[in-house]
Amino acid sequence: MIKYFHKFANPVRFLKLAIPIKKISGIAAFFTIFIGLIFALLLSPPDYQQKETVRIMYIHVPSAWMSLMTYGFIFLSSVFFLIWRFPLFLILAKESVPIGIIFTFSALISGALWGKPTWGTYWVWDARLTSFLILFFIFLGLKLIKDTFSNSSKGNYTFAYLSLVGGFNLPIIKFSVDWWNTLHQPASIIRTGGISVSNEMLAPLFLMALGLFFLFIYILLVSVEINIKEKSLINFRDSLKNN
Amino acid sequence: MSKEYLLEVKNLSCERNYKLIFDNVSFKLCSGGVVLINGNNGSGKSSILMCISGILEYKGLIKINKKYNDKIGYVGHKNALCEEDTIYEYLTFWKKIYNYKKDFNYVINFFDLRKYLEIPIKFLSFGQKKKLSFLRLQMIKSQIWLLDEPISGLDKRTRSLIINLITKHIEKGGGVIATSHQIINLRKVKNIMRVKID
Amino acid sequence: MTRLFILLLSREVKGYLFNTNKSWFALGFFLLCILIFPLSLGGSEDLLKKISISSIWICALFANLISLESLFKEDYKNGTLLQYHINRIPFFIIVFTKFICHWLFTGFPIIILSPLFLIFLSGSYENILGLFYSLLIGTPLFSLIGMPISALTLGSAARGPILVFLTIPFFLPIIIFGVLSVNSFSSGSFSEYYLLCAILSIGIIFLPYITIKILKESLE
Amino acid sequence: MIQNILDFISMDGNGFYIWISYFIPLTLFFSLVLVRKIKLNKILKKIKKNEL
Repeated sequence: MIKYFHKFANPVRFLKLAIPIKKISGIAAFFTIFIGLIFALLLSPPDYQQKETVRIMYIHVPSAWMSLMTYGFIFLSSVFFLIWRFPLFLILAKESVPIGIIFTFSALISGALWGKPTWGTYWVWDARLTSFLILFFIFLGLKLIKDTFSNSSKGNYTFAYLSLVGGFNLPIIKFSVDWWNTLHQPASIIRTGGISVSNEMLAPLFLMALGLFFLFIYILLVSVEINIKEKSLINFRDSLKNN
Repeated sequence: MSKEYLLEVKNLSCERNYKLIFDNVSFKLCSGGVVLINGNNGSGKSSILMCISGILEYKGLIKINKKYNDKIGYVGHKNALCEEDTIYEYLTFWKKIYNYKKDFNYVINFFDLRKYLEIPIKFLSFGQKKKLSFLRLQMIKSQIWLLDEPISGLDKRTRSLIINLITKHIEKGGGVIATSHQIINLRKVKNIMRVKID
Repeated sequence: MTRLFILLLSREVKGYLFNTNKSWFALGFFLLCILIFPLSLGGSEDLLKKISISSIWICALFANLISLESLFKEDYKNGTLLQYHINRIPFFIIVFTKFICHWLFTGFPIIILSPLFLIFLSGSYENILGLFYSLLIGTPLFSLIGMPISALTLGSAARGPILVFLTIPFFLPIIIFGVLSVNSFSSGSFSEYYLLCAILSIGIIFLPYITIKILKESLE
Repeated sequence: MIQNILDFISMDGNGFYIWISYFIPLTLFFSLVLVRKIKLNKILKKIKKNEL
């Protein structure tokens, strides 16, 4: 297992593997999102209760999934970095932070816009919404740390440890917010039971999720390429100076 | 006696911020010997000391002879002085930390600090702070001293005092690893090794 | 070991006692924060009574947060931490002495004075004991959670704002359970207290451990 | 024909929410991709210059 990682932990070797994957996932992301949008906006039937507003689900739910997945990815790669000390994992974790911020933000904003026509308000202090807002702030904190300690080995550990602490804390936060919500909120406006999801609705949902996943991989790999090439550029200059 | 080593460094290399700072540094510190590490600014002189003291990660081998006292004394740019304490408080605190049984009166006199004993450290000058650092070093009772630019920025008198202290330490059988751009003239010491890194 | 512990603890306590800014800063900040609540509510007694507990909790949070900044700063800046490391003084002693002192000078006075402030904010008398217990469990948790984050931000230029930004999300569960526990104390259920105790007992093992790791990395 | 398109755009009167909720995330994704692409191209150009 470790040997296998060693092979790809070398950034240059990783790039060789990554560039074709990047191209494929970029094209795949474009097409799946395109087809997904056609399905979501045109072909899928309106819900019998929510009518047309149900279409917001096809952007809201996938981006919420993706933001959780991004945090999981950051957490795991920070753990790998702290265990095996391969810089590649840290680059992966760091570069997925802005993507996570955008996913979380779009989930929040589309959720708010979905809430207005269905529940009557943009924002409810519901457990799920609140914990998502906190997730957003943790993402922002990670970005803050990433920017303030840019390019120092100290900052690297800071980032990795913060995402570690955040990862352990997120379930606790979710649990506490759930607890708070169930105890002291008057019966919430959100109707339980949810939408009966038919097969025709599942198709655009999964298409969009797949598209966003490909998009995530594409942006991540582009950013990693930028990061590695930038470093090699700096090292190249250094070697020029020394000679 | 002279063959006995206090500390051995073999093929030491260190990476920081994914950049190689120095590569393949090897030397042996014998008891009664001095290792002077020369190099330009930013060549990683301080980093070698940091590696030996166990702060930075390194590749290679650093072996400390367990026969002797394997404590390490380190004086760096930061003097570990709490600004609010008086000198007396500072000394008694570190004395207790190091479990130093003897009185420190002798060393205080040696450094000419007796009249400042009750003055808070924030009023002291740079050289006096450095002297306090060396006072603390005396109390560690370690064989190996790591000195990061011990005499830079000091006047002649303090410089000679510190050099005196170092020679005394060497005569007792200790070893010193020092970095500096200026060459420390240690005339009495024969066993000087120079390591150049670039 | 105990000798070292007592030595470092006494030095730490001395540092707090003789440096008056450090020791009274948290409590003074707490008082000022408390002052804001009645003034900003426009003199509405009912509202004040309703939010008295949560306002005390909020002020305790901010007092703790503000004093987190100076937790490791000085020792890190003047190189004392480095010397501790080179001289092989176990870091858990340092971390625990820091934690105890931080709680003793920020959490403890607030706990002692909390009944007074509850009355001052026209809260009901039956909540005094509940608030006392919940603060007793909650404030050490604040210090514990703040420690690793305070260690993380060592060496950054804009330390204060970053610290506030990073720490508050992690304080949220504590403040949620803390406020809820007071409300449920009068009705005779203690589940939130047990939860807080559980978090405290887990945190007191893991958080100092993480702090030690971070401090060692920060020495470079 | 035009009526059909207008119906599609209005989406039973909820068009505003739906279109905005699609527009904001998609523009965000697109702009992030664009920013990254431009940066990558700049760096690739610099590397080429250095090699020459």
